[in-house]
Amino acid sequence: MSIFRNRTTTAALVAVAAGALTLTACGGGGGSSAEDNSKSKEDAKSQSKPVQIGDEKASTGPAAEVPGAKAGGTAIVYQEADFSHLDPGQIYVSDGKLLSRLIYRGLTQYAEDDKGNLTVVGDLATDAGKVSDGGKTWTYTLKPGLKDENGNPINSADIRHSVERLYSTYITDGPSYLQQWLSGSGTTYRDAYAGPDKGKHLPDSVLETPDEKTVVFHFKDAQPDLPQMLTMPGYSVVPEETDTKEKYDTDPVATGPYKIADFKPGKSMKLVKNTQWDPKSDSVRHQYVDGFDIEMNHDDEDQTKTLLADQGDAKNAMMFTGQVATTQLQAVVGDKSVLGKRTIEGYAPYVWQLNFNLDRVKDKKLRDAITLALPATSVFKADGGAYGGEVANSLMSPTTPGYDEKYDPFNRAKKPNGDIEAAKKLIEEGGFKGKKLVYAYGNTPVRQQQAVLIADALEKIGLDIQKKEIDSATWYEQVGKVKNGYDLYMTGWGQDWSSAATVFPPLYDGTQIQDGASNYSHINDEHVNSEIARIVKITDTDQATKAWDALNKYISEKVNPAAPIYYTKVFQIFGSNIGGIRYSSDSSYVDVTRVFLKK
Amino acid sequence: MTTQTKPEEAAATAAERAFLSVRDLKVHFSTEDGVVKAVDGLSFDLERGKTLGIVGESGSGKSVTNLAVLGLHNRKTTAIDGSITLDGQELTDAGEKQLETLRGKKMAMIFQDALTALSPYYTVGRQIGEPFMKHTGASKRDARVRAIDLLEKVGIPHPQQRVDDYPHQFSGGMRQRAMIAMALACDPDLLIADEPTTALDVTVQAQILDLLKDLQQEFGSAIIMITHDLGVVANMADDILVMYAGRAVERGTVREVLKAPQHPYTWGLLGSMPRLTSDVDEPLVPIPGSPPSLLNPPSGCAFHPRCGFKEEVPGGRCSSERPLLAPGRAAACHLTGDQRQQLFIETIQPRLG
Amino acid sequence: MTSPIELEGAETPSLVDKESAPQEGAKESKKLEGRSPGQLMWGRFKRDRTGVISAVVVLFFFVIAAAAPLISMVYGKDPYTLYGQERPELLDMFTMPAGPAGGMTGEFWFGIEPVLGRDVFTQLLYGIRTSLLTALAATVLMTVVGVLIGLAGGYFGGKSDYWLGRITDFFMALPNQLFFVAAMPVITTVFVAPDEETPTYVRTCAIIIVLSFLGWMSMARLIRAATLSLRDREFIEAARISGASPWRIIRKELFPNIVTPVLVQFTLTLPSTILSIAFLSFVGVGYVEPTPDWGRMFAIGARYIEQDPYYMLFPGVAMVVFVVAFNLLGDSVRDAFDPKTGR
Amino acid sequence: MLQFLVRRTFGAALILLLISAFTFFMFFAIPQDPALLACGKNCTPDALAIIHKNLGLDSPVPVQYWNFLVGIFVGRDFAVGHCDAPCFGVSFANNQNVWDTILDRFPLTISLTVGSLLVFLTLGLGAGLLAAKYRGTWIDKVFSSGSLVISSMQIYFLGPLVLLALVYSTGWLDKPKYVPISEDLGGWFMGLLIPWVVMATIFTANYTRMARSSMIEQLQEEHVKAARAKGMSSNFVFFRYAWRGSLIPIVTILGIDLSSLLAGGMVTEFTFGLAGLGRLALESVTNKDLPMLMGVMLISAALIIVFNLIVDALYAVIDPRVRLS
Repeated sequence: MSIFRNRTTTAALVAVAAGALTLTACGGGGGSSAEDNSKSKEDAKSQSKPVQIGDEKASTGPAAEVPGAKAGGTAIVYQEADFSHLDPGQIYVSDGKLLSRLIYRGLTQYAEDDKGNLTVVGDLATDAGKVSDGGKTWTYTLKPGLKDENGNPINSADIRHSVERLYSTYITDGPSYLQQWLSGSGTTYRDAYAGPDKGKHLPDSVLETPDEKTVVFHFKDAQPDLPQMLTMPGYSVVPEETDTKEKYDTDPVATGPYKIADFKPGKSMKLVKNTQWDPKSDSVRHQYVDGFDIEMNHDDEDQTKTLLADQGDAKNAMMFTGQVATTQLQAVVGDKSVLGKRTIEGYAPYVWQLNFNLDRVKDKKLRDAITLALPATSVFKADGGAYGGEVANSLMSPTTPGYDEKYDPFNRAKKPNGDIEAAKKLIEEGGFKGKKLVYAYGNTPVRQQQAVLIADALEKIGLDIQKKEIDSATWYEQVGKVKNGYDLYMTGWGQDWSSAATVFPPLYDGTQIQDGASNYSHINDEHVNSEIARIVKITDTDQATKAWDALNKYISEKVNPAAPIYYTKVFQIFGSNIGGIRYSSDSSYVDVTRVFLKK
Repeated sequence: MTTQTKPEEAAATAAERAFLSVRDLKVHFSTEDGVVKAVDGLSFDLERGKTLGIVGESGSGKSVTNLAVLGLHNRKTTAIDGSITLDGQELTDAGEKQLETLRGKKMAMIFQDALTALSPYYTVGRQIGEPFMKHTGASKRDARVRAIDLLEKVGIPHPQQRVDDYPHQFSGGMRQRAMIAMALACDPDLLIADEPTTALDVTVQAQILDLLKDLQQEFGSAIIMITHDLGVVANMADDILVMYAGRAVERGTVREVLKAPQHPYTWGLLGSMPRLTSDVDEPLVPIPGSPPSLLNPPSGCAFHPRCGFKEEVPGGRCSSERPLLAPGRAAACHLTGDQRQQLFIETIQPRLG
Repeated sequence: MTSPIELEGAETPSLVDKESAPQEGAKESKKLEGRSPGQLMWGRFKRDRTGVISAVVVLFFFVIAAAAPLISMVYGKDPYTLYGQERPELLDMFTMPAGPAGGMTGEFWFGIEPVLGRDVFTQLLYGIRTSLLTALAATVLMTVVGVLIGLAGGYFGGKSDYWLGRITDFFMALPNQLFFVAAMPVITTVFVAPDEETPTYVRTCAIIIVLSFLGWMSMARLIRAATLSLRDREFIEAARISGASPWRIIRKELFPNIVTPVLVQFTLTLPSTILSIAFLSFVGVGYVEPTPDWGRMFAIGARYIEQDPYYMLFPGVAMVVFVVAFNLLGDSVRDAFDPKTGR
Repeated sequence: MLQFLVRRTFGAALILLLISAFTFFMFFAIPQDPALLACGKNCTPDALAIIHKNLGLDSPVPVQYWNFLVGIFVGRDFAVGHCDAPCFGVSFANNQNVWDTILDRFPLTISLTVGSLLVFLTLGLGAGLLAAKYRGTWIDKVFSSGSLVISSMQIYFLGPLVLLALVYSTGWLDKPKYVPISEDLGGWFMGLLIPWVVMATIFTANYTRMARSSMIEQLQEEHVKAARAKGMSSNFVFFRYAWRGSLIPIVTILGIDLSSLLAGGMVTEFTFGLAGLGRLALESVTNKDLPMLMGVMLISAALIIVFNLIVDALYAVIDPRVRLS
């Protein structure tokens, strides 16, 4: 479940490139080099195959050396805004994810090869998990000698505590998959258990710690995706004895290769080596640089310019979730000494779609007409130019297993910038000429331009479009209301891990319509609902993938609750002295665990 | 007193030659509307220890003359012609530096409104002491002593305390006295008083004039008294110069001009002045019309548009030919001496009472 | 002392400072013969070449603002059509104008806008129109409010002055620009139905209200100070003694004497109001897409300044020319009213 | 004097109270739930209710305002922990203590504002004095028109241009950044040099004009003439008599400009990526983060009040009539 949001950015004031801050955990991705734009869909296809499960050997450290890597030096990181959260339980967005890769550890993590293929391996656990009881019971064994930054050993009680604290009222922002799978869907899990603060634990029938090293999860249903789900930073360990609850969000305890030495909220953060981290216990992470100096308040444009200029300290500088600013694309792409050598490029898992509020836009013909008329090319180009994205042919992302590149229900291949004629015909057939529709958009420069483009196209087919601007900081909260009062609104969604199971249920399950739910189009179709309920229980990945593909086609053709517009891409630049840069399919940004300084 | 010798000196030279001599002075301003001939061919002399009263309406050029003497006119927009000699030194072509050493020391000015002429930002004592320091190189402390001295001399009570007051803490009369003290700081030989009493009420006026007289006796300075108040002139001056439209129209001793004025303009001035002796019911007779434009002065005699006697002069000479002012006791008018005497006795004097 | 006071001289009994300013005195004497103060001012202004040129420039801006629809009709383009979208050859793959110099051609005189591909020339015309009219209305409103409050405080003095002064202080203490930004959404959301596009006129009104609500204080202070200094002057006293009503005194005696500071302040305020509107649009709460607005053009231009500096060129040059001309005009107006303080 | 101080303090407190009330109630006039900001992606009614309670949004608005006021003096307890007095609450966006955040951002803003103030006063008044001194000559024209043209460019236009010219293309200067003055004086100076100058440009011309015209006006004053009549040199008269009088209108304009100064700081901080109060203010406004907005609003207002006090004190220093009456 992921959406584009970043509430600490003054989005209204910045030219928000590509997707501003994007969210965590996504499978698939593009290559590490900047290929010709047109080819990347092919690459994504080869990478959208299901994730492999690694064995105990793959989970044993130390990690294989990065070729040419050297130890020492401090890398500088430019970030636009402060991390929205430091408490692992609250981390859902990408900035926190990248940081958590450096300072936190969970039960599992992804190992990644040079092609972007992902393998789930054990992180704190010896392997990706042992399944039994038809997928309902998962058992994890902790590696020996694990310690947090204070030198306290990490044992099964800490894992239990990390899970239990997710039920506390102060945990509001993190993912809730685990809680829901263990104790009930929606927010009902909160009724089942109120958190560890009153001394109560989850019953052993749910979460069991038979000894210091063993953790057993008991689910109501089969949960084949658990190892992938546990890689999310939201499920990183919080050592029980040093948990400060609410205050943990500003002063957390590190378990990964680095720890926070100094943190000035909104300004800077200094990471130094965590000497308690044992490289032999970690099969993925490295500890090449001595530390990271994270400087905030550098917007994308600023980051790009500084990194492109490559002067002084900037040689040692890198991006985290920053992207090459739209305005700098030309300069970056035009510089042969930079493109591909100091840049990485790849797919972000996000699909931008124009949701129809089905409570208000009830006629499918109207929806089809609008879908056909959308100027997809222009819209994505407004959001980052040629490198910002690609026309979307389907509601599924090229990074999601099951994506069918040839599927093209709305003639995007031939008319990528809208088929006005075909749309007009539908409008005339349905007699929708002059119909008033409210198009809501987040009030940022990019969304404003897209609104102009979309309104222009829809007015050409005879609709009366009322553009309504909304604070970008609370955009999703506002369109997430069931009675939001708008007809059309664009949202972006990306998988949390490489499975359509993190896309279709949250977006199209009619049983989940409520304020704050992400079924933005309010689709409530019997067939869709039942199919979703059926497919999530399929344990065979290939079979499930096929079923999702079929459901995708049904949704678009029979209901059309949302028009696909574009897929987003990530394009980053680094200082010339930064080594080991590689696009990570896991984070959809640079892989921060293998960064080193060349000199 | 540091310059005790001065009065004797002045007394010795005054008889021999004029201390200030102005010859054919022309002061022309160039403005956006054209050239303003504020002073156009003015000549007069002044001896040490004597007082010259310059009388005229607003805009007649009397103040401009004195600014020109001090060299305080705007040099960029003003053209000066003729000669001004002070104690034998030519001032019209003197440099700014040279003038600076003369101003305050040899010639000083008493301004009309002490409220605006004293800077509100500095103490009275400091403003009095400044020129003293500048011209004599005295120390700050000496300057202060000097300021207290002068304040006492001009009749400020408790000068020890008042010396550190700011001008706004003084009453109007006291400010004017302070102003005079400032002008006297270096015992100037020439004192130009520009309507020194206009802004004051009558009793204070008299005190200030008495003060000036006393001081003149003590220092032997020459004084130019600019005023439009003939009463003040009668009280103070030895000689009178009546100005109209940038020119002198009548010149003479106080007695001559006030008792037997010869120019119709002077008659007008006298007629518009209230007298204690006149009948309460008798109206004042103002001069008809308003002062002429100096941009484009009337042809001939500048006063002719307002003159009630121009018919007495044959051939319309008043509007075509400019009357000249002869040296010594004289008036610039086309009327003959007899006509003037007759007209004055028959028509003017009865009105003056 | 300003010359309007001296102009009053003919009908007021006390004119104490004539002699101290002989040049003036000399000139007054001519003025008093015939021409009215207004004519004199006009005469003086006409001779000021800088002033005349600036006036022509400023007037030119107002004329093209007023005639924008006409010009765009003759020119054959409008500021709303997305030419770059209809004709893809106009924009390159980075959505920047494909042609050299920002896509300037005989057809698109000032080039085309990046990304959306609108015509820059008409956009600038209409943008100037929007900004100028909004700024003009806001400045007039804040001038009126400021003058009224300043006059009231300065003339009546005492309690009313005290309280007006406190109110002025209060508004002065507000972090203005912050309040603009904070107040704009309130006004627009309160007055517009949630499912309707905020009409441009509502935005315009909101901007005018917000700006003038928070922009009258300098004027009020200035006028209060001027009124205070005038209030105790003899001619006012004379008018008061002769039984003139306060309103008459304000209108006939005070007002002519504060025209200079009002006009000068007005000419200072108008450009800064334009800049404030630009600021609002810049942070996204002023005008929004697709309303053409001068300030918004800066925001767009600043975003693409490196890739397409030409987009910023014309609005930028126009703005500098306009602000400079307006400031020079302000100087000239002041000089014409009051030659003493001029150049 | 004591009475004066008491009255000023009381007035300042009243102004701050009014501003806080104004902001608070204006904020709640927006038909949008402020809790949405703290709500997060899964903004269910349950989650919203919890946040309402956590942030104290469940009581009526006047009560909330009262709690806010009380909190400033005695501190408050939030679900995320205790907030010591002076407590301006915690941010809706990220639970940060507002007061700590403000204290953290404050030094930058003060450095920026005061530094830029010094720059534009020096440049503006210097140019104005020169222009007045050499009135009508080419010096006058160059300074008067030069400052006019430069100040017609805006921070967000000039800023990027300067960065391009001095940082990106040539590398002559480093990108502006804030180094605390206590850590490294040189770094502090070099880091803020560009922002100071760029921010100063928009103010400079105003002061050039003002200095020039009021000097010219002062030079025609009687007391200036009188000073020259007593033989003081023209430089002495210029710098002592005329200058002193010109300061009054300049200080007046300065008092009026104070809030623009904060606004200028806001744009400058944004243009150069500096994290000061201005940026914090913009963020809180666009995010509708009430506690942060209130905090910034009040601190800005307090700043303006303090600056105004300084300006009033300056009046008294300059003009004895003010001092002694």
